[in-house]
Amino acid sequence: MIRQSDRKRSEIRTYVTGYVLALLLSAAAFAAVRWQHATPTSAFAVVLALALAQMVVHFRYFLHISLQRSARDDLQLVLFSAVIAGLMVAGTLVILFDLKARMS
Amino acid sequence: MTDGILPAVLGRFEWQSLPFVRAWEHPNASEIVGAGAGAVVIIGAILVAALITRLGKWRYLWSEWFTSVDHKKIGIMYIVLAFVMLSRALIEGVLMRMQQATAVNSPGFIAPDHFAQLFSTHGTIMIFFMAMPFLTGLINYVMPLQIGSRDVAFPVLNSVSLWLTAAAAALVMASLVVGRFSTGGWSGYPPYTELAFSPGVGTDYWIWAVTLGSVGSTLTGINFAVTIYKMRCAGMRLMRMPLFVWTALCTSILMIFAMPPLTVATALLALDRYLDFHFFTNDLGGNMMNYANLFWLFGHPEVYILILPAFGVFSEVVSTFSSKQLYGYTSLVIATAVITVLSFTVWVHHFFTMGQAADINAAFGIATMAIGVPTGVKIYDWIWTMFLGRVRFTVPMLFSLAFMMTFVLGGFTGILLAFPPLDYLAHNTLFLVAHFHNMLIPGLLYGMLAGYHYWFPKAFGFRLDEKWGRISFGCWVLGFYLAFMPLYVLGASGMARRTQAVFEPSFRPWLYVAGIGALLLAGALASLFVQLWVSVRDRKANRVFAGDPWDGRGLEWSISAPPPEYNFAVLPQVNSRHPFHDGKRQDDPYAPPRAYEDITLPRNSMTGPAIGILAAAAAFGLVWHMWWLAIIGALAISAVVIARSFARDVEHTISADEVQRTEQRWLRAAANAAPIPRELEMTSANQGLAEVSA
Amino acid sequence: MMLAPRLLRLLAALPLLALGGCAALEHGVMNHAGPIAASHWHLYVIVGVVLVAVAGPVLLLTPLIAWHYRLSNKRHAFRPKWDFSWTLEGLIWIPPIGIVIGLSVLLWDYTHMLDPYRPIASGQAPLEVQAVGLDWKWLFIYPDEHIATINRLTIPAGRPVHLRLTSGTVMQSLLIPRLAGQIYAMTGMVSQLNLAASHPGVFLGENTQFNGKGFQDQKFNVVALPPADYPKWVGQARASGHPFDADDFAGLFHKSSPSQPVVFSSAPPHLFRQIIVRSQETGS
Amino acid sequence: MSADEVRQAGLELGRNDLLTHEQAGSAIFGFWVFLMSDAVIFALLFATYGVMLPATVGGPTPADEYKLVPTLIETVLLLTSSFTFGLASVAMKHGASRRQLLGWLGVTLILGIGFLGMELHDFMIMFSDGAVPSRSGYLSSFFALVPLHGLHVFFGSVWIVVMMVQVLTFGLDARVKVNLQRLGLFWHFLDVVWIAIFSVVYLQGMIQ
Ligand code: HEA
Ligand code: HEA
Ligand code: CUA
Ligand SMILES: [Cu+2]
Repeated sequence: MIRQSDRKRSEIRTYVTGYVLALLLSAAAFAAVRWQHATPTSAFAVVLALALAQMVVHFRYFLHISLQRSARDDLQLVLFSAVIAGLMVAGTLVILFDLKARMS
Repeated sequence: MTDGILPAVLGRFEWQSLPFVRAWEHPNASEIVGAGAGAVVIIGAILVAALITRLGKWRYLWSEWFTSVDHKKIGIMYIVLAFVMLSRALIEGVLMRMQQATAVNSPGFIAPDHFAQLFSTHGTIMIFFMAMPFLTGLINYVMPLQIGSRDVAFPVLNSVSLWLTAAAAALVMASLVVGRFSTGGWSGYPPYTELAFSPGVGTDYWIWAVTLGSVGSTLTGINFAVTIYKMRCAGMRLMRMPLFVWTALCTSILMIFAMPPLTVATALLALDRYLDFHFFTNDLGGNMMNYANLFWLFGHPEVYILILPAFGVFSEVVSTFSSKQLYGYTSLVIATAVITVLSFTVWVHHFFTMGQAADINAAFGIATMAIGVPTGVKIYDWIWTMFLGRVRFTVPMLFSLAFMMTFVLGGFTGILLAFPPLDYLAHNTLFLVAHFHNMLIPGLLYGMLAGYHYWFPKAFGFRLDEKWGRISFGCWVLGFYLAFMPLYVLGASGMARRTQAVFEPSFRPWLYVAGIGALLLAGALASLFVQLWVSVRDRKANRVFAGDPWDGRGLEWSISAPPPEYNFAVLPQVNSRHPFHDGKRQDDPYAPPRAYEDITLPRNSMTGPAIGILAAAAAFGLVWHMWWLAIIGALAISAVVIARSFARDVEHTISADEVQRTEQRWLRAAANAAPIPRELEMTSANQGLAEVSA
Repeated sequence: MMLAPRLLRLLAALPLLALGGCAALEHGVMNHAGPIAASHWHLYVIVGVVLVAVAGPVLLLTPLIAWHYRLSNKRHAFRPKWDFSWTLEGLIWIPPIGIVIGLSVLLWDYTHMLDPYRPIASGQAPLEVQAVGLDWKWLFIYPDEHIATINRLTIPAGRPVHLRLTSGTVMQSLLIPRLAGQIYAMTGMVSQLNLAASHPGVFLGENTQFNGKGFQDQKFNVVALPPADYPKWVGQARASGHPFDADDFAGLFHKSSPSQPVVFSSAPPHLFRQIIVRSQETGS
Repeated sequence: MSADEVRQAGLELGRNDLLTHEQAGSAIFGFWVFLMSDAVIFALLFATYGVMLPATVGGPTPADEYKLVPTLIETVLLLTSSFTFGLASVAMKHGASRRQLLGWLGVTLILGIGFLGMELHDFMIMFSDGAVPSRSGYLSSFFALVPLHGLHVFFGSVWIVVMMVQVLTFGLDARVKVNLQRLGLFWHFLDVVWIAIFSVVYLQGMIQ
């Protein structure tokens, strides 16, 4: 049995890790734009990738979604929601940009 | 002096907002019909209120019903709401058919503006305030019983959802008495519904009614999904859930994810109208295509929200009345899940004609057709369920059979519409109207009616009259075919939907037939009312207190009819898909348990009705630009929510003694009832105890 | 059942009605009058035949099985626990999947073939027409002929027509059932539709997207003239109509339907653009 | 780990509390589902923003209006508030003193209000530039998306106040604990939405 105070410390460590990672990732994204070298498209791709990574960090360290069995329900829920939302967003963008292209 | 105050208080209300004043000033048929409808609403409300006062039932209604958080009572209230709203929408449907039948090369008796309000209210009510409450009510009543639970996961939230829906429905009713309703159809396409083209209150009524309703449905979806996920009784694994529960789960998932697009669409439209945003306006970069896209992101899953619970009902009914296990349980579950997921991938088929590339149209057309496969699987599974069974032609079973044969036709016209080129021709014509009534009436409505006949004895303790049920069934089927088959022909001849007058004499015979059909459908509804009346009158003879009138299979039949407040004295434990059916054959399901325990249930709460009333007031304020009312309403709602979070004494306990008394009364009745064979289930010999055969 | 005799009598009356009413279908795609509508109709027939074949089993099996296995027929076998068979599973999943795959191929081909933007293959260059949906009428501009009409689309039979559509008001949808499918027309945007009439005639055109009080009146005739008569008509229009002026422009945006079609003997060169810009600026 | 521990956000409920573990589990799971439904709303507003982005019709453009530094500061405020909320959760879970719990909640609240203040300030500057929602489709979509997140933060702040009052009146009874847990999910979730906002709205707008 793990002692209460150890658990507490490890939990605090989780939050600290999350916080530091989040700060680093945000800083990287802002830096990529502030000192932009790449083309706009690839700069935006970098920003999006960093955002995705940071979201994962949040889910993992702050929202406690993990691959452990006990959190499986929540994980499945989040993944399913992501699929549906992704479908809706991607569909919307594809359709509306196509329409726009065909109508000017 | 009144100059400043009155407008601030009354917003944009003026005398001409009252249909009576309008009818007085312009006494033509159309305005008089409008005033008449308004009068019916007012007089009806006054009569009901007077009757309740006379009987001294206000306190009873308030404390036993309105503030109740019991899922069974909430379910019944939902269905009563559906019934009230349906009566109005049905009359509107019949009026539209009469108008079109009389308006061939003549103006008919309903002015264009009024006709537009008719199809808009009819569609809005039928979808949001008839179909949704009906299926929500049915799930509310039945699902917790089927999974062996004492209530849903969030009983108070359940009551809030009910009252939000009721508030939204009240708003639609209010539009009959003050102001007008939208003329933009149930889909409310801008820019027509923007301020530039629809400046009046109508669109605002529509926006807020639909928004409140969709918030209510989202909350309901969350509630049901969590209930099914977390509150199943011991041993009820997912693959042991009755099919109705499966469909309820999938419908809830659809509600959770498909209602938000609607909320976004109506909210953005409201921003355009109230705060001069430019999402869907013609000018300043607005883009109405985004509205169509958002609306149908909701709209298509919505039609499966409507149909899935009906599929669940048919699964239960066909199995029970064939005295047989459901054929292909697993494939039915898979089919349901596939339909759920696919329904998020086809929304573009509602605007194939907007001009996108052939690749996109074709991809979405193919996805649409794919839904035909799991749907067909379901139909065949029901056919094979009857195969090698003993089919009893009770009213719910008749509805199921009529459904299977008629729904297929609607499904086929759906496949036709899924071909973009064919849709270019049929879109916006009566062909489409025929398609969706062909899905909604034989699918959704027959399903709900089958469920109503099937579970009514469970909810009220007596069976519905069989003879009037059959009469009504006959009218439903014949009426449907007469009313809607002609519309396929008219649509294929190019007659546009939503037309108030017709200029083609050769359409006349078809319009007549459709009119006759609509009258028959009105007759069908009337016979349902007669049936209810006759059944209540003869209820003594048709008692089924023992609780199992149809030789049922699921847990809901294992308790008394009507069930006690706490549903199950002892939470059940199951080890098969048909626990009660097997239980009856293994040992005595009417043996008392070893011991009774105290049961804790949530206490009644005013939260739901309070939020409903405040939401209705706030929405009304928004519609009429009475800002004070809107602000007070919104603040008061927050206050109620916060106050509720401070409530602590939220449960009450039923003592073991009381449970025991209630249960023993039932067990004694079951012991005294005669077990009856299936041949006699429609006679008054049926007291709710089934003769157990092999 | 008590309803039966009356039901039968009614049913007997139906075919009669249908005969009388079949005239209705002549206004639809069944009576197609151009290559596009003809392809639509062929597709209709193919899909219809396939679907009838698929509907058959359900329509037959449902009543047959229900009746044969009725409770009172005690002679048949009764196996309440029978609930699965791999053969049947295969039968209810695989053939429908096959049919849907087959139909998908058909769908893909026809959707591309009948893409409304796709020019019609023909030896002649298409006639260019710009169509503007208005409250409650249609304006047709002939940019090459420099004329315009309201509520009448005159075209030469046999020659493809290329429509560019926009709206001067809310969204509308243009449908000419006997010639082609419909396409939306929206403010600030331009959509396209290709069609052709294969023989002279008069065909109904309409807006099918509800747009207010006068919606039901927003119909017009498409007049397909013999190829030789078309230039004559253009000449006549130039000679007899009156030129499109500022008043006419303002009149386009009045909410009304003219009782008679109108012909303008000349139309400003950028009228179409002008309308697009105007609606984006004024919002209505 | 004891079996009867409620798993989400690492919270433990005492044995004699009002709610059973099953109820608490449903309460938290239900809130998750609600958040996902809310996430769909945000997703669609992002899609709308993407669609409307080119619709500046001659008015202010993203490059005109967005500023890197204020956005970065707002980001840091919000991230820090998530961290301090995490510390509040730990305090609650491990039975730290009520003062400590209230203290962390208070810090979170202040950070939240700081964020709101900065955001409002940004909006005021935009307004004074003539970048108002009625100017163009692009600005409409900006002002539907970003302030909606702000509104969520506002509700979260009110909720924090309510929970602080509840901690003072009821102590840490089961319902307070469950509600704090839900508030935590809500607060962290708003961070996730903010990540999307600063990436898709602000940073994208400032890329040259
Ligand atoms: C569930 C949905 C539903 C249902 C049941 C119906 C039922 C009917 N509908 Fe309608 N209809 C719509 C949904 C529905 N409709 C929609 C969405 C539109 C489009 C609106 C738009 O254009 O925007 C529309 C449009 C529409 C039109 C306009 C067509 C046009 O555009 O030109 C017409 C015209 O006649 C019509 C007719 C009818 C008739 C005669 C009935 C009925 O007479 C048929 C009989 C139905 C009933 C009698 C209801 C019965 C319910 C019960 C009996 C429950 C009983 C309850 C208990 C027992 C507890 N409908
Ligand atoms: C309960 C409601 C319901 C249901 C279940 C459906 C089911 C289907 N619908 Fe329908 N639909 C509506 C309600 C419904 N619809 C409404 C309300 C509208 C219009 C809204 C408005 O504009 O106002 C609409 C509009 C609509 C359109 C848009 C038309 C347009 O606006 O131009 C399309 C186009 O694809 C379509 C297609 C389909 C298809 C393919 C199915 C399929 O799910 C059908 C599947 C069933 C079968 C195919 C039959 C059984 C199957 C077999 C026996 C197996 C064998 C089959 C094959 C191998 C194919 N529907
Ligand atoms: Cu609408 Cu382009
Ligand atoms: Cu659909």
